[in-house]
Amino acid sequence: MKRHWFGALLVAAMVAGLATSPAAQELKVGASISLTGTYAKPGKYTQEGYLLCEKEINDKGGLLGRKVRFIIYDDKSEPPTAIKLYEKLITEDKVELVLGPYSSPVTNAASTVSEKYKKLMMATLAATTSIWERGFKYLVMTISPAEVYLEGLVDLAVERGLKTIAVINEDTLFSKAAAKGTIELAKKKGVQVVFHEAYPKGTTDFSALLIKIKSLNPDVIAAGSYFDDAVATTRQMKELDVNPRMYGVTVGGDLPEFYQLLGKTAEFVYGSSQWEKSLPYPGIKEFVANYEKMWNREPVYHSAAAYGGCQIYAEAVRRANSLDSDKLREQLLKLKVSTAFGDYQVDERGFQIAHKMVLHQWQDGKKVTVWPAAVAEGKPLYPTPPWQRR
Amino acid sequence: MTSVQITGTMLFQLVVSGLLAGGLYALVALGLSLIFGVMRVINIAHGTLLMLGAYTTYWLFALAGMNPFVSLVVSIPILFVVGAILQKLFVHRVVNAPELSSLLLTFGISIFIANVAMLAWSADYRSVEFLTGSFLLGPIALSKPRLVSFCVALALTGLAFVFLHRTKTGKAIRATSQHRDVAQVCGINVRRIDLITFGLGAALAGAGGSLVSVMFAVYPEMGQVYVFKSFLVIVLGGAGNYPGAFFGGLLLGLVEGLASLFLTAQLSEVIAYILLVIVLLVRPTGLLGGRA
Amino acid sequence: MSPMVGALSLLLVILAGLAVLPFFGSGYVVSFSIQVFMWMALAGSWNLISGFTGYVSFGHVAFFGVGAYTGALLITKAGWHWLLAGLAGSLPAAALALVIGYPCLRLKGPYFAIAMLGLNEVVRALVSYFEGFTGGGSGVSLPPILSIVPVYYAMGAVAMAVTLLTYRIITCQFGLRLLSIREDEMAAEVMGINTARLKLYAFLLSAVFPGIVGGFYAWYASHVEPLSVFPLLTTITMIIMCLFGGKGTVFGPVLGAGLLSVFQELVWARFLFVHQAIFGALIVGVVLLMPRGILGVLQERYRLPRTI
Amino acid sequence: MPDASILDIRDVTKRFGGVTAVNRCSLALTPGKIYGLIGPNGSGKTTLFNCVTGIEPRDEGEIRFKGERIDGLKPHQVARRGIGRTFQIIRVFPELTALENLLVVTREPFETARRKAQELLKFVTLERLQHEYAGNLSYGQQKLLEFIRVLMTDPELILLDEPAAGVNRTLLNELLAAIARLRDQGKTILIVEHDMKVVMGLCEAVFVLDYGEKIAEGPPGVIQTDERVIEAYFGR
Repeated sequence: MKRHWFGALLVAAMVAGLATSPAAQELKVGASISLTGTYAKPGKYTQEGYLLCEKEINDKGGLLGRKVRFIIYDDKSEPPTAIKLYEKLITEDKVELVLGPYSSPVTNAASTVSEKYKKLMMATLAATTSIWERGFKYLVMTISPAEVYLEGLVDLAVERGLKTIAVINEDTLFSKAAAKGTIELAKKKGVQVVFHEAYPKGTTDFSALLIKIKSLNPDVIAAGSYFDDAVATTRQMKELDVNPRMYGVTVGGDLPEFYQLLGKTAEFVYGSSQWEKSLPYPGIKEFVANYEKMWNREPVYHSAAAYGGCQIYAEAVRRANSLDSDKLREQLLKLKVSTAFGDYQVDERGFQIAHKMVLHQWQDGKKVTVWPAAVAEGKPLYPTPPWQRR
Repeated sequence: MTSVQITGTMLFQLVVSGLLAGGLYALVALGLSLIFGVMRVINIAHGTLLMLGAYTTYWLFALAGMNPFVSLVVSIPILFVVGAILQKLFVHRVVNAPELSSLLLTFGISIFIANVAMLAWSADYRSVEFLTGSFLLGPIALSKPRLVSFCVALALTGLAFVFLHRTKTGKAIRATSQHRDVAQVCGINVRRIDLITFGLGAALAGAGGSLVSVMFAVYPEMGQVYVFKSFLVIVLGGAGNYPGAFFGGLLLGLVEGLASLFLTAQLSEVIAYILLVIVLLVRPTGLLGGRA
Repeated sequence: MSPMVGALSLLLVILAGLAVLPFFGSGYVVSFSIQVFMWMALAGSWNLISGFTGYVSFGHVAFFGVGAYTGALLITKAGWHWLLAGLAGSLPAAALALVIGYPCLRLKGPYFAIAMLGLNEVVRALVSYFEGFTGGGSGVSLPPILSIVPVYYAMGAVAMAVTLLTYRIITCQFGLRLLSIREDEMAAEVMGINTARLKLYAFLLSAVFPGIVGGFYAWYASHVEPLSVFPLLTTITMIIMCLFGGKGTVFGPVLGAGLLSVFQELVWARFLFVHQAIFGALIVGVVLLMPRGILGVLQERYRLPRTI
Repeated sequence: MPDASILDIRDVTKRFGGVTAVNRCSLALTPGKIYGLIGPNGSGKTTLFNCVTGIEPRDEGEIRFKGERIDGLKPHQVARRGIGRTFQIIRVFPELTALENLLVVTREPFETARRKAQELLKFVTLERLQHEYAGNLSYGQQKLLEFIRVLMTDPELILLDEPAAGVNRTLLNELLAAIARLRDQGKTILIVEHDMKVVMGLCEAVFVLDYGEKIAEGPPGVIQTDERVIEAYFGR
């Protein structure tokens, strides 16, 4: 029994050794992504965006005359695992560039490793401002910060003269920041925040929370959510007959699965998004077409952000004509471009300041962009009718 | 953080939804209580069995359009068989071992099944959109899926009691849980009773899963929260006291509802725990009495 | 005497190798070793209460988490050196052990296990709730760590301390008495052994080291949050490591943590999606096939002393 | 003469739910004698032992050891005052060695304890097996081990719960001789035993329990002819 054990270990070790032996010419790019665990779904979209980017770079002859090869590991949605993986990517696999993982908590952990080894990390899917308040030098942001996710919801509410808002959020890094940002925006624009409560990750029963909200009868309900909780709150609002005039969620409301799961219940719900395929961004049509060809499904914003961030990184490498982190950083800080994912520009912290969010609403089974006015596909259906009359 | 004025309506609404949740806890906990009572095994995999029941209902609904409440006639026997197999293959070996063995063994089984489920069906959240919405009684909203689930849970719990009290096998199960050695001496085939009990416990968990699926999302790790809750119910009701499990379930639902009303959802867990420790220390036989 | 000398020199060679490892190993190897040391210390600590007295602590990660938060807060809010902050992690862990151990160690068998399981959930909920102090669900971010080599030595020292302490305990009457509690608590009590007090001592000792490990971990990971420092799986992992190596032995936790870490690393690198299922199967296998663990089996078969 | 008693049990009652296991039971033991405690199954003998040793706190009544109240004390506190006991079902520590089983219970310095333990092992001819796990010993050997484990702490009062059950003839004679020698050393011994020959041969006085009540006490010869005792054993 014991001998088998060691034999197995030995063989496994050899296989591992072979698999990671260096191929001289390739330019290795590393990332860990949540392929299993809580963030598996958006994580998968992120991976697909990266792999499309890899393919396109290679189709165009690679970077600095070298083929690129992406090494992507699964961090199981666990920050400590991501730490170990980036350590492995940088010191064992000797990757020359690093791309960020999915989600704020994981990026928060992983970026400490890239910072330590002075590897510039292009963080494609971290939206929490506090990550850029740690004073890291080698961390660049791709997407809009969490705080402005629901700016559109607040804006539209103000336009319609709504007075009160209730805010709930999952008690995790991103959702908290999103809720906090929403509350600040609301206050600034004169909407009264009548309720705010956080719920732990993994909550499935929102009855108590919703009953409290119901008694306050707010005009707007804003949820700093991920996918699963967004679905559950929406369902349970219907069950408890909670009828705000507007109701919006941060993450989740934009995924096609949201409507697939909820059907008609999802109607009138607002969702925020970093990106929509209908937006007038340069190269967006080609991106969507190529993505659909490669993966047989529509891209969502996670795919687009991963793809866009990766393209921006590649552009910086071309302009710097080097893989040196300091030179890359210099280029990325002064770069001002628009990709299929939208506008890109960062401040001296590496913090995104150009990219814009959109707000959409589910109307007749379609996601219709309703804010900002400049890119809106349609008008919001307002007010949301009470559940009993739908 | 909250500045909510607690009104009579809210209180009533929460009491109602607490009791509705409690009925389900009672059903699930009864399964755990049977297994614990007869074998002194805390089945950590109980939640995973619940998950399997939920998926059974989900797939029957998604692929064949079967009414989720009708699908109980499938999920209950399937889970009975799954439970019996687990008992036959693994659990019977740890029945008399120290509790560490049974805790770890069932935990191992639980992560194994949950991860195989994840491989087979992915980690996606799924839901059975069957009954949605609510009946409105003035300001009180009675969630349709929860109300129907509650009634079905109640009926199943009742059936289980009838089984335990009226049938020969049921009586043998109760005898074994009261005095294993004596039962053996009296000619009860304890191994067979173990097998039936585990199957029955799993079937109750599976039924609970079927009912949960119409209320909440279905995903491989959905059952985790129910293990601790069920154990809490057993402690409240008294170990080996099966009617106690029923009242314990309702009580837990109520306490959780009220705690999340007066405090926050996060703290309701803390309150439930404090309740557990106090009951264990002050009345180890449970609030309703039972075997120590 | 000769096998003793052999074993001792082997031990010295291993220690010397580990001492110079950071000078040769890549960052990844050092990082991996830190985590192995961490597991050794955790599994060893669990062994002190559960391996010796038989009281199954199913929520041991609570002490780790409390230590991690203490370390993180002392570093960020009070500006302490990480080494001191890490060591200070032991104090609240011990305090928690005292508060919870005093009542709960009176509970028998499964009731104690479940009470401990709940404890972990509760501590996590409380940490999330007291947001102003702990940062709630978003946790606490620490300054980035520039070199992990000092953490390597610190974590190694804790692993060694736990092992030495276990050796010391097992060779004195205190250790025998703890074992007697595991074997038959009532008989021990009737023979004049103050089991309540001994259990509490063992529980305190077993909580102190996870507290320190947690403190160091906070510095190593640069970020703590409720979900990452209070997972049930961490408790299960330390239990299974201890069990696999041999509970109630000195080197069982060390061996178990080492082998399983390597195993997990390889499996997880090769079989991405099935590794958790494999871990589940492994637990079942260990419980059913070798509940005494590797050293336990060797001990019994070759009549080795308990001090291996 | 309550002052002269080493153990004085007065009106002790113990209930379990609705069942009264021991009912207003009183008995007094004089130092240096061997007493028997007999009665049909379920008459409360073991429960009485448990009350004395603090395992199951008595509900009513007083228990005094050498004049001091010991009811309400924890088992280990009772033990440390000088009361040792064995159990009806063997309770050695199976995964400790025979030697460790003895060493674990003393409070003496290690070397003294070790010497004493080895003497005791020799006393019951177990010295060969001192490094064997107790769980691997035969039933009789475990019984002997449990018996000498009591002696490790030098108790003044020893409660033995069915020492003869399951022990073969040769071993039994050795055991009885050992018990008699302990008495000669000045110890007081209270034995629960079903084997009447043992009780009659060894005990100077016998207490009889039935349904938790003491129904008779006196020298073995007298007890044997007591009508109530016969009735208790053979039905009424």
